[in-house]
This record gives sequence, structure tokens and C-alpha cells, in this order.
Amino acid sequence: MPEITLIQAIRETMREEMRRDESIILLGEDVGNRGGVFLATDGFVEEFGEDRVIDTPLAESLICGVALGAAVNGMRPIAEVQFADFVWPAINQLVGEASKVRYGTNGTKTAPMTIRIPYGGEVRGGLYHSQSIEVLFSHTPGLTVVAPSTPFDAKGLLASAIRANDPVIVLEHKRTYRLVKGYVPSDDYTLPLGRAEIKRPGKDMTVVSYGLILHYVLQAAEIAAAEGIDIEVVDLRTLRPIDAATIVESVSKTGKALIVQEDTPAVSISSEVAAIIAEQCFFDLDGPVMRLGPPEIPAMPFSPLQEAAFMPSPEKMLIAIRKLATL
Amino acid sequence: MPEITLIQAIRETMREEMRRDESIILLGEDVGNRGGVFLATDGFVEEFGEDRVIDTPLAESLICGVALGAAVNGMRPIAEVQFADFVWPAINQLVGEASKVRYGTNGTKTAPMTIRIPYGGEVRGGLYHSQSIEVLFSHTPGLTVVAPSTPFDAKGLLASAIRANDPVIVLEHKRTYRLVKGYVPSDDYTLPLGRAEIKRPGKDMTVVSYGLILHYVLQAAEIAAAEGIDIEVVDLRTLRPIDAATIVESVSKTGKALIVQEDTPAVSISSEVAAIIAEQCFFDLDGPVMRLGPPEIPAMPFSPLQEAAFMPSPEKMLIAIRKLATL
Amino acid sequence: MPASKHSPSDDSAQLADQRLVALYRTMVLSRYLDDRVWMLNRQGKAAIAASAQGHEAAQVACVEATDPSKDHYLIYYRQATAMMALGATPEEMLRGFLAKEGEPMSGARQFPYHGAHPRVDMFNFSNVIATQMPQAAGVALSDKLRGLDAVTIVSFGDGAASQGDAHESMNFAGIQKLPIIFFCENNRYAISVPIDKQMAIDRVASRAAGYGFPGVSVDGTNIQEVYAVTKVAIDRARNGDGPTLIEANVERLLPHTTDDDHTRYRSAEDIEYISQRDPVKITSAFLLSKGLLTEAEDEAIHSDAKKQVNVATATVENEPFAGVEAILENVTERTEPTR
Amino acid sequence: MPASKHSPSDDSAQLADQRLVALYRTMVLSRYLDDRVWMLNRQGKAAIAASAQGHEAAQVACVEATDPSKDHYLIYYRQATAMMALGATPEEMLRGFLAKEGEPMSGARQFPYHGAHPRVDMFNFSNVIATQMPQAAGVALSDKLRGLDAVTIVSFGDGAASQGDAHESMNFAGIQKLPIIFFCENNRYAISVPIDKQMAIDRVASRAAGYGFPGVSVDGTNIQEVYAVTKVAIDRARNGDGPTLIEANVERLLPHTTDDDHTRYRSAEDIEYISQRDPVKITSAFLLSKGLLTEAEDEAIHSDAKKQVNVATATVENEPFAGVEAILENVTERTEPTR
Ligand SMILES: Cc1ncc(C[n+]2csc(CCOP(=O)(O)OP(=O)(O)O)c2C)c(N)n1
Ligand SMILES: Cc1ncc(C[n+]2csc(CCOP(=O)(O)OP(=O)(O)O)c2C)c(N)n1
Ligand SMILES: [Mg+2]
Ligand SMILES: [Mg+2]
Repeated sequence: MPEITLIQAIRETMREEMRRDESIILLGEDVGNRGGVFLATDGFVEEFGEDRVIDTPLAESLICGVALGAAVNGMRPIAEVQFADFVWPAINQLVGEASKVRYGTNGTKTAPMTIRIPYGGEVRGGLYHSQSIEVLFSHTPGLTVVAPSTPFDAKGLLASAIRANDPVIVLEHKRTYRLVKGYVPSDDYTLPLGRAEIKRPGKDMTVVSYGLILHYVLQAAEIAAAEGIDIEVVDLRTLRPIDAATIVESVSKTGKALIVQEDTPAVSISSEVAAIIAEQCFFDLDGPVMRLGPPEIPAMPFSPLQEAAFMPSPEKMLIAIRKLATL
Repeated sequence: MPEITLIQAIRETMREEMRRDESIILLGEDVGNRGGVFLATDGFVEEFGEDRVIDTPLAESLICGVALGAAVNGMRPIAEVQFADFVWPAINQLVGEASKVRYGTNGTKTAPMTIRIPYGGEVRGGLYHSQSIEVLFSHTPGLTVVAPSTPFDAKGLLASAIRANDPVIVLEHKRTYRLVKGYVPSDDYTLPLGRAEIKRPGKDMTVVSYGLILHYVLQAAEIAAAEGIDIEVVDLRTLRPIDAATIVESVSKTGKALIVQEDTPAVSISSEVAAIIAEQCFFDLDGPVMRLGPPEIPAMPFSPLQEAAFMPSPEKMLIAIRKLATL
Repeated sequence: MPASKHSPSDDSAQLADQRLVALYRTMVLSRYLDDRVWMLNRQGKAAIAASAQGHEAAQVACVEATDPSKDHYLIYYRQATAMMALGATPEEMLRGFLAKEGEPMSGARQFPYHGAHPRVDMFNFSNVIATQMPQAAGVALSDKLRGLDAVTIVSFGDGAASQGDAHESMNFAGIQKLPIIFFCENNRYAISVPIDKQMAIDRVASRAAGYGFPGVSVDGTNIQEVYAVTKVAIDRARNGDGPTLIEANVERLLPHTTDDDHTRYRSAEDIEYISQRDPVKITSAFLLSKGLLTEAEDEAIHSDAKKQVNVATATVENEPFAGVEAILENVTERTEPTR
Repeated sequence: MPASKHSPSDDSAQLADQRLVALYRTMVLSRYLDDRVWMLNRQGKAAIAASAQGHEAAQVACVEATDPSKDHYLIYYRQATAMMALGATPEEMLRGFLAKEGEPMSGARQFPYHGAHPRVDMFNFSNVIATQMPQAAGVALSDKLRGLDAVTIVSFGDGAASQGDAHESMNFAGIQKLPIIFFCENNRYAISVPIDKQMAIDRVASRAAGYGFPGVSVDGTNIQEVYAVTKVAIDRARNGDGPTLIEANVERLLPHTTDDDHTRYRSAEDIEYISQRDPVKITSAFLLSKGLLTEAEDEAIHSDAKKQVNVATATVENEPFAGVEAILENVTERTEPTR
């Protein structure tokens, strides 16, 4: 079985699910003849027709609101928000509405919808094609948020998202689409929502991450290993709910924790992970919890030098890792 | 000087600022003849006229977008979002746009605008008139977020917000509007943005909070004092940037920290405060960081029993305080 | 397609006499319930109420033109009368206002009228103005894709017409020729903001031209007229001819909610004027004048409504508040981790 | 007020002959620069480019009707020609594409064309479609409140017209009679989505009727016609008569951006058709036929443009990338705490 890219995994998973379940429809800007700006739906309108692959007007609140209405009325829509930076107009329909459908009707209505959102940077996208937008979704009860880092995880988590009976936000890191390759079984499988995964076992220190950065963490871990620091790498995979048990188990074992993310740190995923560790690992910690992220600036700038300065690179991680190792 | 309510402090501050500075205009739903649904602008249209007190159509993206445009063009607009629950349509203009005006123009343009947002519950508001919406704003570089808990702070922080040369989000807890009274000097003063305040000094434990809950923390602290637990109460006052120095100093002294908030805990202000403590107070901590908040449900329900179950009450705080004291 | 003043011509669009009386009965019941709820609020028993007074004729007539066994109703908070026309009982409504155990729409988690009704497909997820409009387009789209013979009726106020969601949903409905009715209850106010601060045009209905489907403006105090235009729109939608925007011109007889005082922003003349446009009075006068109702029958309808509301109040007032047992349930299907 | 096809009648709305040639010169320069940038992208030097090819006539004509010394321009990403008409130099533009030190709009923090220009009040905070429209209403409002004699011109594509922000801003501008021009460059595509999937009507301009101000649809390849309608609109706005919606019908001659391939979604006939609507060719033919330009002069304009672009490229290509020294600055006025 050949290796495929993460975007191929997304595409094949959607295709398989749409073949399996007629109630799945696709909605978004340019998802039809264009096949999506990242080609996630390449060939879909040809196979499934214009009724199931719907090019919408340029209006994100509409896209997500229509998906919500269709979901409540018995379909399983998959809405594509073209870039994460453009999800803000839809927040009202997602965070305000979709998250509360089941709760606000006390279970009479449900919204089995999937929202796919390409996010993240290092693609020379500048301030408005590079944003990380996970915080608000991950904060919101009623939503589920996944952020796969590998093609294998992408398939399993996307399939679970589509089959879930509640709204699931699927955050796909744009840079991983073609950069990250891996083996993906062609058979039908799903991965549980809400479970982190140890992507590399280790005993000296836990590094928690997700998305593109996870791969840089693995690179840093190899270099650290050569320096005699054995790192356990936790891939969160689901950002809501965060799998506290896996984090706590790992940190209780290693005694040290570093959290690395591409999003700016204040009030973020790394805050929550650090808080979980501070609450639950106090008696096992051998050093302060450390966080590494970009500077607190509005978004990733466009100039290649500025972009590089923004990204947490393996080099920056190694500085933190070496420091934490000696504490 | 008599005690005034928090809403009076807000009203008087806006009135004084508008008398002082002609470039200040008010925008919002029902801010004119109605004087705002909470009467924050009662009498304003009579004093300042329809040109400076503008009833807008029902459209939050418009309100905030217009405020942004006016700010960039030399005015100092104060926009009122009627209830926090209805701010979601405006996120694109606030988080997407306003936050990046200075950065994205490298300083050529600035947006001196104030967005007042009544938030929070315990007002029998149900799922859609009780929400806490601080997370996303507090995460966003380029924004400043204040959340005063007393009339004195409300005046000082609102005046600073209005005079600031960048967008400031002012979160006003609806329940405090009439519940909380205090002395407010009639002279012109401001409070620095970005500074927490010790609202009660103590030596055994630090409790961090803000908004309505701060008052319940103070109540709990009195009871705890009678039980021999001397609590230091930190009022964050500004949620972005969070005043890490004050928190760290307090926790380094007391060795124990509890964070209490009305918002649901996952990926929230309490996460960030816990993370700051975990990063910076490791060597001074005598127990795990504790957090107390409502259950992870979409919002505060309507039934009075359900609402009470949601709120972190002094009783619930005391359970946590007693537990932490013995650890 | 400019906004047109509808003249009922089609015979099928005429209401049978005895249905007229039945609709009037619902209007009166709704009116009594509404007065009661307002009183309960003044007694500190109901947290808040938004009144349908003034909108009753438009609401019963609209519902009458639909088929509750298959159609979808995305309502908004000022539609007590529509809800009752669709079968909500005074007890159910009161459980909403008083947050009582067994409240059917949301288990008293939400404000009155919010949630989903268990028997008819009538729902309103939130208090956020205009969000129901794209959702309604999604409901209608999924019916159309599956070839189902159902129409979606989405209601909203004049204020809602200013929201981006109103524009986006009508535009999409026009493009996709969806089986949907956009039913605007124009009472000329969004809380205190009068219509001339909400739009620079005379009729909301004229916006439909920008979306490629018909817009009709009707006197919302006239049951027959509202019924007729709605029936035409429903038939259009069922025939696959696409959406219609209906603007029912009504008055909001009371302040925005129990929290409001409309004398702050409405002139005395205006308040006097709207009392002349009370649809209950107008409908009663019409039925009496046409001989479809006698004074005695009218009185009986009123006293029956009063009795129903009294009985319901007595029953519900003593019920317990909705409890906390289920407060953690129905967040998502899976059990959420608790802290 | 229905959308009207404008027939220039007013004399003041006629462009002087030598201005016509000057505008054509800008169009040609913009065209050469655009081709160059596209080439630099193919060489891996420019990260992305959105081309104004096909929109040039509309843009120069619109700018010509305004007063850059006092008016405000809220542009969007497809307006290289407008920017150059407003004084942006080829060097400045190239610094944007190549992210070079000294890029004037944002210090190369943003995509090309985003940020604010230091000399003219021309800006575009973000790539997010239609957000500039409420902002423009705010700019116009604040001029109006202070009695300033300035007009705000806000430009956007046909796709942007579907956004809620488009509706909300036009509605507000109508209510407040703001001095603003909504200038829609309708190229019939939002990336790949054709106009009939964006709206069920023929003309974006007809939406203006729903907001109480005039809407005009013009041939955007015709400089004189665009100039004339814009001039009328600007005069209206300066006279306090409120907004105008102008729809300039243009073609997008190239794919959406350098990342796009429009053969995936445009037919060969359509691509052939639009090449007939190239405004540079049309304007050149017009000027030649009217005797306002000789073949030799036309050639000189082309070779001069080419030379300017060559010089600019040679200069800018060797400049360093915008550096990281200022990356933490200009977040807010106060210094942000760093971690
Ligand atoms: C998005 C949003 N903004 C503001 C509010 C507060 N609010 C509740 S009702 C209302 C006025 C609505 O007016 P209209 O649509 O005309 O309906 P009516 O109450 O007149 O029937 C407002 C501003 C809200 N619920 N949602
Ligand atoms: C809110 C938002 N959604 C999606 C996008 C992605 N996007 C960039 S340009 C574009 C099409 C815009 O079409 P139109 O407004 O017609 O302008 P044109 O490019 O044709 O000039 C889209 C969908 C965006 N930038 N912003
Ligand atoms: Mg109204
Ligand atoms: Mg276009």
C-alpha cells in the first residue's frame, strides 16, 4: 500500500463516506467544478452531482447555517470553510447556534454536521491565510474539535466526525496537506473522538502538541535523543474534549512537560494543557511546566523572514527542551 | 459622596468623556431614545443629539464595522453590543479586523474604539442572555479586554478604554450593574490597562477571579477567615493582557492558588492563570493549582434551580478552599 | 418582481367561514394567555415575556395556510399565537414562562418559546435575531434534495431584516428556488428603533426583487388577506416555484417585553393609533358584521378562553421548577468528561 | 429606483481627451506590471498574485472621478490598477509581491495590496471579503458628522455582494444618506463560482432599490461610461444626496490568482469570449479610432511601460526581504508583555 498525503486521506475518506451514506452532502465555496481550493473535493461533483456537492455563494454564515438546518432536518452535511481566517462570519451559527442545538432542545433536535476548516501557516499566507482559530471552538461545550496530524489520523477522525450525531469541527493544517505522507489502510475504520495518542514513547520529558508542529516536535525529539534526552510526544488529536487522562499519565511518568503550539499562547490550548498538568500532576512534577509558541502578535506575517521568526521551529524547541532537562 | 451602582458609574463616565471629547460618538441598538436596554445611555440623545448617539439597525457586524471605520477616520466611537450573546455576528469585525489594524498597516492606521459588552448571568437570562464571551477576545493579540468588578474600577477602566488608541473590549457583568455599589470619586481619573488588583490581602491562599464572581469570592473569604484560612483575593480586572506579575507575586507568597470563574473552564481565563502559575511559581507552590467553574455545558440554563446549579457560589468555593487548605 | 399589494382572486385562497371563527378563537385564547403571563411577570413569577398582542391575526392566518403534518416552522420569540395555532397548549406555554418541570420545548433550559416542540416541527434554537433564516434555508434545501413535499416557514421581525443572515438566506433561497416562505412580521419597531432608522425604503417586501422571487406586503390585521397571500406562496413553494417574502404589517400593542417601557420612545398619538389596529377587535367586528358570530358567541369565546387560562394557571403554578437532574445531559451524544 | 443603464448626458461628466490618454497609460503600465508579477510567481519569487487584468478601465475611470486629496478608498485585492492610478509606483507594488524591506502598505506583513498607503487614504485591512464595506460606512459617517467634504469609495467583487456585510452596510448607508460609492467590479465569478450560483437576478445594481438609493450598471470596459456614472455618483455624494451603487461589468482575464487554473471551471468559449473584452485592447482601439493616439504613440506607451517595469524589477529584486526587527511592534500602542 503506497503512502498518501493528508489531503488525499481527507478526499478519499469523504468519498467513501459519501458512497456509503446518501444523506451526506457537501457545501462550500468552490467545492464543485473547482474541486475546492485545496482540491479536497476534486472529482466529487462529477461523481455525486450538483445536488450533493453544492457551490454556495460567498457567505460563511450562510454555509454553516444551511448546514445546520439540513443537519437538523435529517441530512449529514459536510461544510467546507475555505480558510480558517474566513470562519469568523460563521461563528454565530457554529458557536452561538450549532453547539446548543441538542442542549437547547433537551435532545429533541440534533445537528450531525461536520465543518472542515483548513488552518495554520508556514504557507506564505500572511496575516489572513495563516491563522490558528482553535481556541473558541475548543472552549465551547457542545462542539467537538479534532486536529489530525497524520493521514492515518485524518481518515479515522474525519470518518468519526461525519458519523457523529453532533457538530464536529475538523481542523486541517494546510501545510500538512501535501507535506505529510503516511500509510492509510483502505478498509473502513474510525478513531475515537477525545483521545490523544503517544506518537513517541519516552521517559525523561513529555512534549504535548498537535497539527503541523507535532512533526517538528518529533524532529526535535530525535535530536534530543542523540543528546540523551528521551522525549515522550503526546499528539492531542482532539482539542475538545482534551484527553486529560493521557496527558496526566504521561507527565506523571516523565515528571516534566513542555507544550508547543503554532497558535499564540495567551488563553489557548497550551494554557489548558498546562492547567490540567498543574491541577493533576502536582505531586509528580520535577520542574515547571513550560510552554512554547509564537510571539503575541496578531498573526503570522507575510515576509519569509518574519514567517520563520513566528514559527516554533525544532531549534527553538531544543532550547526549551535542554533548559527543562536541566531544571 | 454617595455610593453609586456600577451602571451609574458607566453612564457618568461616558457622559464625562463625551463632554470632554467631541470625537466620541455612541453607536448601538436602542442607545437613543430608549437610553440603552440597561439605561447606560439614559439621557444621552437629549444631551448630545442624534449625531453623536446613533441608533443603528439590528446588525452587530455593522455596528462594530462602522465603529472601526469611524475610529480609523479620526473619531473615538463607543459601540454597545446589547448583550454578549449577540456579539458573535461582530467577531469578524472585532477579532478578524479591528485587532489587526495597527499591526496590519504597520502603524499607519489605528483604531481607537471602545466596545462595551454586557455579559454574564444570574439574571434569569437562560442560554442566550447569560453567556460569558471573554475567551476569544482575551486570546487575540491587538485587543485589550477589561472586566471591572466595582463602580470605581468601571469608571477608571472605561475612561482608559475610551482614551486608548487601540480597540478595547469592556466586559460589564449585567448582574453587577445594579447589585454592586461603591464610592466613585467625581474627579477625572483613569486606571492602567493590564493591571490586576489585590482586593483583599491574605497569606494562606490566593484566589483569582474577576467580574461578578469576585464578590462571591470576597464573601467566601470572610467565611474562610472565620475558619482560620486567610485568603488573598486577586481581581484580574484586565483579561488581556493578564497581569502575570501580580498573580505570581501573590501565589509565590501564599503557595496555594484557586481560580474561580463563571465561564466554563476548558480553554479559558482560568486555564491561562493556572498556566502562568504552573510556569512561574513551581518552586513556591505548596499544593496543586485548583480551578472552580460551572459544569461544561453550553450556557446557563433558565430554570432558577438550574441557574443556581450552574453558578459557582460561595458555598462551592468554600468546599474547594477547605480542601486546598488541607493539601 | 416589485412588491405587490395582493388582491385575493384565487378561490382556493378563501377561508371557510367556520375556520374563520376557529382562528378567532385561537387569537382570543392567545390574548388571554398573554395578559396572564404579563400579570405573572408583574407578580414576580415569570422572568420575562415577549407579547404577541397585535400579531395574532397574521400568525393564525399564516399557520392556517400550511400543513403542520409535514411543514417546518422556524419561529421567533413573538409567536405565541402561531405556537398555539400549531397545537401548543396553555399549560405548555405557561411551563415555559414559569420554568416548570415538563416544559416541552427545552426542559426549561431556555427562555419561553425557545427549543423545539415535540409534536410539530416547530423550533427556535436561540434568541439571536435572524439566525433561524439560514437554518430555514438548510431545512428547505434538504427537503428539496430528497424530493419531499414540505414547505419551510421562517418568521422574523422587521428588525431581523437588517441582519446579514436575512440577506444571505434570501439570496440562497432564490438561487436554489427553495420551498420556503420568509414571513416578516413588521411591527415598525425593533425594540425602540423605528422603521425609518432600520431601512430607507417603505416596504421590507420590496427586498425580494433583489433575490429574484416575489415579495408581498399585506395588512397583518386582516386574517383573510394574510391567509390568501400565504396560501398562494405555499402553493408556489410546493409546486417547486421557489420562495416568497411576505410582509405582514402589524402593530406591537405592548412594549417590547415585560422589561420595556415603550412610552420612552413612542408618542402618545402612536400608542393611541395602534390600539385602533388591534386584530382581535378588528376580527371580532368583522365576524359580527358578517353574521359569522353573535355577540353571545363572542362572549362565550372570551369566557371560555379565560377559563382555559385560569385552569392552566392553577395547574402550572403549583408545579415544581424544572430541576437539575438533567443539567449535564444532552450536551453531546457521548458523555462529556466532567471536572 | 430601479437599476438604470446610464447614458452620459451631463457635460461635466465627460473626460477630456488628454486625460483619456493618461488613463490609458496607467492601464498599460498596470498590465505590464501584472504580467511581470505573474512571471515572478512562476519563477518562485512571488508567493501569490491576484490580477487586475480585465478590470483596468473600470478602475482608472473610477479613480479619475474622485479627489485623492480628500477622498477615501477602501480597496480590495484585485485593484492594482486603481492603486497605481492613485500613485502607487511599480517599485512599491513589487515590494509588496516580493515581501521586500520598505514595502509601504504593511511592512510586508500582509499579502500584496493589503494594509494602508502612506500618501493617499487608500487601505484594505484584511483579505476577508466584504469586511471593508461596513468600515467604509463608518469612514463616510464620520466625515458626514464632521461636515467634511470627502467621499468614500469602497470597491468589491460580485462575490462580496453575497456577504451579510454588503447588505448591512448598504442598508445603513441608505438610512444615513452617507457620502459613499459602492463600487462593484462584477467579473461574473467568485473564484470558480459563476454569477448564477451567486444570485438569482441579473444585475447586482438592482439591489440598491432595496436600500433606497440609485444603482447603475455599466460596461466596465468603457472608460468614458464608467467615468460618467462615477462622476454623477460622486457629485451626488458630495451634495449630501447619499450613496450610489455602481456595478462595473468587467471580465477577469486570468485565473483567480496564480494558485488557480480557470480551465477547470470556465469553458473554452467563455475564455475566448472574455479575451474580446480586454479593456486595454478596447481602449487602445477607441483612442486610435478617435485619433487621440497614433500607432507610434501607442507603441511608445507600451515600451515605456515595459521599461518602467523592467527598471522596477531590477531595483526591487535585489532588495532584502522585509526583516524581523519590527515584528513585535505595532500590536498596540503600549508595549505588549512578551513571554
Ligand atoms: C443578534 C441580536 N441582536 C440583538 C438582540 C436583542 N433584541 C432582541 S429583540 C430585538 C428587536 C427585534 O426587533 P424585530 O426583529 O422587529 O422583532 P419584534 O420584536 O419587533 O417582533 C433586539 C434588538 C438579539 N436578540 N439578537
Ligand atoms: C470571507 C471570505 N471568504 C472566502 C474568501 C476566499 N476568497 C478570496 S477571493 C474569493 C472570491 C471573491 O470573488 P469576488 O468578490 O467576485 O471578487 P473577484 O476575485 O472576482 O474580483 C474568495 C471566495 C475570503 N477571502 N473571504
Ligand atoms: Mg419589529
Ligand atoms: Mg468576481
